[in-house]
Amino acid sequence: MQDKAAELLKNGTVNLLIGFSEDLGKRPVPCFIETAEEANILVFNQECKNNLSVYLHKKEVKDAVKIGLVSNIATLRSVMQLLSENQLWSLTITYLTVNTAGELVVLSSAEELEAYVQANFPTCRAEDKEMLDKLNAMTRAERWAYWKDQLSECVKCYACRAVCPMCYCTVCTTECNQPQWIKTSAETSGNFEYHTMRAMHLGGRCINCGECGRICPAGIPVHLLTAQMNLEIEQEFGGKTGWSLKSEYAMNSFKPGDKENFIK
Amino acid sequence: MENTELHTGDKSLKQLVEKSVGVEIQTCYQCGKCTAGCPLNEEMDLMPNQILRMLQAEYPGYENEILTSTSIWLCLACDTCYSRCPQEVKLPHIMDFLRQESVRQKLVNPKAKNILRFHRAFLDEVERNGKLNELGLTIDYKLRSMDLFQDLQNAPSMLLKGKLGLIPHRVQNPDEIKKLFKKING
Amino acid sequence: MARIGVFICHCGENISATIDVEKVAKLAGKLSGVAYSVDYKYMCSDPGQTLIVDAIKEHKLTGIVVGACSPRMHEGTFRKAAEKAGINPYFCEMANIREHCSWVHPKSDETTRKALDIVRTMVEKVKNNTALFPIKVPITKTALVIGGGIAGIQAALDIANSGHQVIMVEKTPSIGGHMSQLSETFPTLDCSQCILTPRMVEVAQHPNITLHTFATVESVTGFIGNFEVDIRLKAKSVDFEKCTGCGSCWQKCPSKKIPDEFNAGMSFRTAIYTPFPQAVPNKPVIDRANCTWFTKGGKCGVCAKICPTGAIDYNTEDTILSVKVGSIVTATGFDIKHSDFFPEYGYGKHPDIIDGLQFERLASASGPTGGEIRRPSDGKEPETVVFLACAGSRDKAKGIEYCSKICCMYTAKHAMLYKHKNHHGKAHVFYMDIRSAGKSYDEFVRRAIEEDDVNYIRGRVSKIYEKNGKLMVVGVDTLLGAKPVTIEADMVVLATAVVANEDAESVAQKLHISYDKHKFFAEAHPKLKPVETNTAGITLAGACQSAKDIPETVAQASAAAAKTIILFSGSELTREPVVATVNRSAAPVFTTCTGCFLCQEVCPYQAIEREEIRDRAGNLLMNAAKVNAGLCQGCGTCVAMCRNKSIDLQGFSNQQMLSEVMGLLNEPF
Amino acid sequence: MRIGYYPGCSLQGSGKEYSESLFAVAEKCGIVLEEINDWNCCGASAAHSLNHDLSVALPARTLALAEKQGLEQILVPCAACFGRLATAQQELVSSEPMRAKMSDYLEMPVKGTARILTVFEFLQEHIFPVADQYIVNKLNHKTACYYGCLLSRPKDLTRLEFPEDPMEMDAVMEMAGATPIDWAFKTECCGAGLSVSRTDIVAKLSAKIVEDAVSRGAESIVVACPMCQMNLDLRRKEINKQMDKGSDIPVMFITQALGLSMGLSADKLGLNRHFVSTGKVVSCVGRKEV
Amino acid sequence: MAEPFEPKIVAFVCNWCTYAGADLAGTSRTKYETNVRIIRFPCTGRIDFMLLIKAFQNGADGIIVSGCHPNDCHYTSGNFHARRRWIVFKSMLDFMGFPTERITFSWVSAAEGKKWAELVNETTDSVRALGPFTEYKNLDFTTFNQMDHEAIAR
Repeated sequence: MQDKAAELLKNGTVNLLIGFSEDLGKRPVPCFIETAEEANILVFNQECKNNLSVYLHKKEVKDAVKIGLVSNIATLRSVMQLLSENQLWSLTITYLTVNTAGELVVLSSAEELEAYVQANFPTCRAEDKEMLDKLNAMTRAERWAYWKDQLSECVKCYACRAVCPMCYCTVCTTECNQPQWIKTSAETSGNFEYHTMRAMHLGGRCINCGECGRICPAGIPVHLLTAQMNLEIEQEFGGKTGWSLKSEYAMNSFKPGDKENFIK
Repeated sequence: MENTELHTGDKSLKQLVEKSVGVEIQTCYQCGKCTAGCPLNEEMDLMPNQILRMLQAEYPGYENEILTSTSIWLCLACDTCYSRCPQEVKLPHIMDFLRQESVRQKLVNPKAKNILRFHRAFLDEVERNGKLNELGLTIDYKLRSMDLFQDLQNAPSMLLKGKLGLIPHRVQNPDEIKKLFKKING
Repeated sequence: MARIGVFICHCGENISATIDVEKVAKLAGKLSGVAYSVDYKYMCSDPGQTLIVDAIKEHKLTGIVVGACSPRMHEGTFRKAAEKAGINPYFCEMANIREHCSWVHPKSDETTRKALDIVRTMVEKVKNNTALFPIKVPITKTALVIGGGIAGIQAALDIANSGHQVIMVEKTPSIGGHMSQLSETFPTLDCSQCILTPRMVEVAQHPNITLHTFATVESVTGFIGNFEVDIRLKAKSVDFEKCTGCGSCWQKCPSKKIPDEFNAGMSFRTAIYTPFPQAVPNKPVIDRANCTWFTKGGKCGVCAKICPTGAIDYNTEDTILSVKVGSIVTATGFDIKHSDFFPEYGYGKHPDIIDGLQFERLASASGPTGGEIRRPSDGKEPETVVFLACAGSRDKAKGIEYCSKICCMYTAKHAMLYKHKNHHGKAHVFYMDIRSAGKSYDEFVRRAIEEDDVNYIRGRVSKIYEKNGKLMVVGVDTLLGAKPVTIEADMVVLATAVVANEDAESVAQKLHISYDKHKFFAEAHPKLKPVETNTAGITLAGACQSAKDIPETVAQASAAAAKTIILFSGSELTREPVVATVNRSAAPVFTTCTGCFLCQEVCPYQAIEREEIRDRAGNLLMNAAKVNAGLCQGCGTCVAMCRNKSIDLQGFSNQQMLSEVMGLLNEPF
Repeated sequence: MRIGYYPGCSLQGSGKEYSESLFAVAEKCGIVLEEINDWNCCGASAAHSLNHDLSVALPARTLALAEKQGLEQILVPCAACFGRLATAQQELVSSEPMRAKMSDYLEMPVKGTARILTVFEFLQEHIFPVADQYIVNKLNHKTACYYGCLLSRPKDLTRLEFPEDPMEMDAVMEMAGATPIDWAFKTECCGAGLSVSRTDIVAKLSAKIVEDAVSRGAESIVVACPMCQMNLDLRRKEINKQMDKGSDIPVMFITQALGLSMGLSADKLGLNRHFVSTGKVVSCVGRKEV
Repeated sequence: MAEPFEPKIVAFVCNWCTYAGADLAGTSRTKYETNVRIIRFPCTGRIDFMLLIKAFQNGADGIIVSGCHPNDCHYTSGNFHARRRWIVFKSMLDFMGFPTERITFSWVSAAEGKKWAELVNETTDSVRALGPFTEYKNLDFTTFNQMDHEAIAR
């Protein structure tokens, strides 16, 4: 991968390469490389969990225009979703990833990307599934208590938002103050509305990379909310997030036959 | 028989048909095309579309009339009605069910007894050998229907032309078939 | 600082009987931002309105809440009053304390409290109202009529006679449509062409109508009042300026064996042709697919040689004509499902099994037999004719599931016409139901049965086959206990189904109008907007929407014309300013819209467009949604869709709605 | 590709000449047919009239055996058998519970995925490509191709393009040099199901068919169903009673006709087994154009 | 001397069907419970789920959301989009353990004044039975323990 990265940087296919580098024994950390010489610090292994696509929204990255993106499958999938939402139009991205066979794969067009993602489409992460089943098995009151307990820990640091590639809004609803939709202070009720809002906005768009849950300083499994939403939406209306280049967003479409057994 | 457990008494014949054959009786709008095209319409006592109409009505009295009719036995399952039905009502399947129902309720029309006898003879022959032997069948049937001479005059010439084998064909292990019949007939 | 005025109406006893209006007015006066509050017997009366106007002026009110009846009742009245007093009418809100309170609850404190809540809610809303101004859209006062059948003709004439310009586009070489092919029309049996051809001529000669025959619509862009349409003028190969329509060309044209569409394929025409003698315009075009010059590369050329005015030009090409129109009447008509899809009727193999349209031609004086009913195979007069209703209609297996509506009537007419022309003949009709709901329609059918002795048989036909020169029609009479009947006929007429044109789908897509699963165009509302489509400015006329007979078609065409004329009646199109807007701000932000365009999908009116924001150098900085106020109808679905509230709905803004909720639930006292 | 073969009972009895001629033709064209080991009766109309499960189980057994034998396509010349096998197959394929039930009855797995060929499909796919090199005679005469019900309907089973006016047999006969007539009773039912129990009715139905064929100048009737053949041939006495004037028009199997045109001998094709003499047709071999 | 609990019910309705239906209930003088307060929207498609949360947060005990029957939408498809939004929103709340029975979704046409009255009565009864929506109000006290509660009480 290091050689390929160096080559891309040298021949100018890529001005800026976003990848992972070793962090003395700890999990690899994101790094930004602009010259072929630096390429040797690159690493890529099972521990490279970060969804680097989130950086694609950063101004500095946008300015570089020609980007190389070291990606795990989740990253690729989120790029797919972003493309379907008419984002990243100003960038030309080259994707470097490693397939299940352990070989380096370089994808240089959206079509190649789509083909690769669809061929290697990930299933809902086992640990999430387990947790969801556990929660769904609870009584409603138990779930209420569970989330009440969890969300009371939220300090509204918005790390979950910052790390999410789908949260690319220049101004988030949380920042709308005319009217003020979301309480700025961190009471549980405000946290509740923030996370409901977040889940509603990400349901059907989230690609289940789990970054939000991983990053949360309070250790709140916020990613479960969107994961659950995705399951529901997929069952109810079909369509997979980050699967296709054209938008298949369940929330802006409908079928006359959608269920309405809950409507009086 | 699969149909028997459906008979929880209160169900109407229409409901039974719909459940076991999986057709919507109500889709018939009585255009009569089935009857018009039926090769046997001249022989039938109840016309195909009438049978459907009577099922739609769900009057208990009609149900008897249907199950005692000869029509259900005359139907040859030639599929002419179904292939032309604008509403795609699977009449032949319905007829199958009605026949079985009529046997189950012991309502078979006397005029149709011979047809039933023939079918029975046929199945017994199959149950015996796993294959059908026309000679065996004809003789068996003749004995049941007690009209010994119709057709038998054909037998010798058929034999001559090698169309009737005297030695019956069998599957390797006839008991296997017998067992199958037993299982299905419960 | 807002200065709101509250005006509580007694509505005689209607409100004051159950609500303590004085108390409501008194407490409302204490609400923050309320500068004046009063109750009065009849707010909607002149003195009532004067009271409001004066109060606004005297107390320098910035907005008013009228606690009275439903806004659906008097909103307009009080907004006018507000305007009269010099404030923007959209600073007036109604608090519905009658329909939603006094009328549905008993006299009680609870009811009074509710009334106050309602008033307070609206006070909170009006505090957040903004000045709105009716949207003005300029209108190009020219109408485009697509289709030159009776629907198009009627609509065009009505619009043109109101003094507006009309452009008519017809894909065939002549206007007239299916109606020109009909013999007589039910229920009056007057000759179709006699009543139609004068209208056709009128269209051709009308100073306000520009007629383009042999032309199709290529593309449509823009919106109500401002459509831009490209029209493809197909190459006629004949210069209409020079052509006099003398006819010598088609008399001499050597390729004479082309099935004649006008006679439903029962006669032949030439390669250079006019569809029929009374064609408008009565000038020929060359059917290049069948002309030797084009098929055999420059051979023949007889017409060019013969033409006295040298009007023939083999080198003409299709041209695109761009026009601007304000409204579009879609009158593209219908087609019939031909009989060859019916297996049990011989896949249309037998020449004497014909469809309804062919019978019309047989019965028509201008038809291949000069109006005598003779069967196609040998030209003999049929002694027995069997008519089959529902031949393809109401047949979801092989045909179409819906009822074609006109067949019952034209079948009765056919049987009648046949009897009138062949007195000794016998006419049988196989039918399932007789659907003759229409002015003197059922009487017509009865006449066929009673006076003309047509034999109606209730049942369907299963098979038709030929036996020693006779057509054996195998059917059933369900009124005789399902008795099978076989009729030996000399000719069989199938009342084949009415279906949408094969190009209906592509037309709909060009016009951005929706269509049903049978490809018929969809009206905006099944009951209240039967003429409009859900694209503002585009209306429907005739059978392109669903099977229709002539009276219905003409009525709808006039309705479509009326809609157009209403639109053209003002110099500008004025619309309620309740429309969505995407926020815009100064550089470098420009807008909070992220350009995900997920809102585009939800808009039922294609009102959301893509705006490209560029810097001075013209570099694309960002894409953002933009609402076309001309198309937006103000449903606000996009607003609820937008994740970061970049779209808002004027009159029902986020600020307003949230303030209502807050105001409603937070009781100060 | 291996072609499985399911004769069915009547091809071993009343319809013997059908299998004889079929094999003769196949052999001539160098095609091997693999009979399904230990196949059993399809149950015919008796089974589906009296017991639905049985009507699926009997064909299911044969299908299961075919699968065991590794046959991916099975030729079922008999129209009745084809109808039953195809119907059963449809039920098996479309319903998992039914598959389970049947596997349980039969005590062996059954998928019902093998492709079941009608005799038409067999001729089109395997004989047509090679036929002309073997066709030596022209059967110059007018013939009525009679399809009957079970080979034409229902469309989704028989896969005919024009179920009301099929042309598959007509094509074969044209190839054999005969002139197929256009007639009205191609797909009418002859009533074979009631052949024994209600001979009276069957005679009436068959009479209509023979009458129409003869009245349109047909010199032979060609069939692909042993029931039809037996009816129109064996029952001719009764049939003639139903017509104003009787007819001795021979009723041949399509394979017999094809065999004749390939110059195969009359008794190899079982032409001597008929009740109504087929001499006429045999004699018109190589006759001048009609 | 506590008076019986009277729930606060907020109704989010569309202008063309349910609002008009409520008007009809009025003109035909159909009596119903006083607990409901109507907020008028152009279309159910306009109703932002955030508004429902805000309503609960500000003390609503129950909510009615109602608009045109399918295919009757004044804007042809607003209610279809709304329906989808509600399906997801409801299951979302459900997953968070939110008592969704406090929200009643309904179609009430402009002709169904009677249905409107019944809807209001039924909803009022059921919410009255559920009691005040304290779960939500209590959310913000989770950080205190029971003793603090008493402390505050004193």
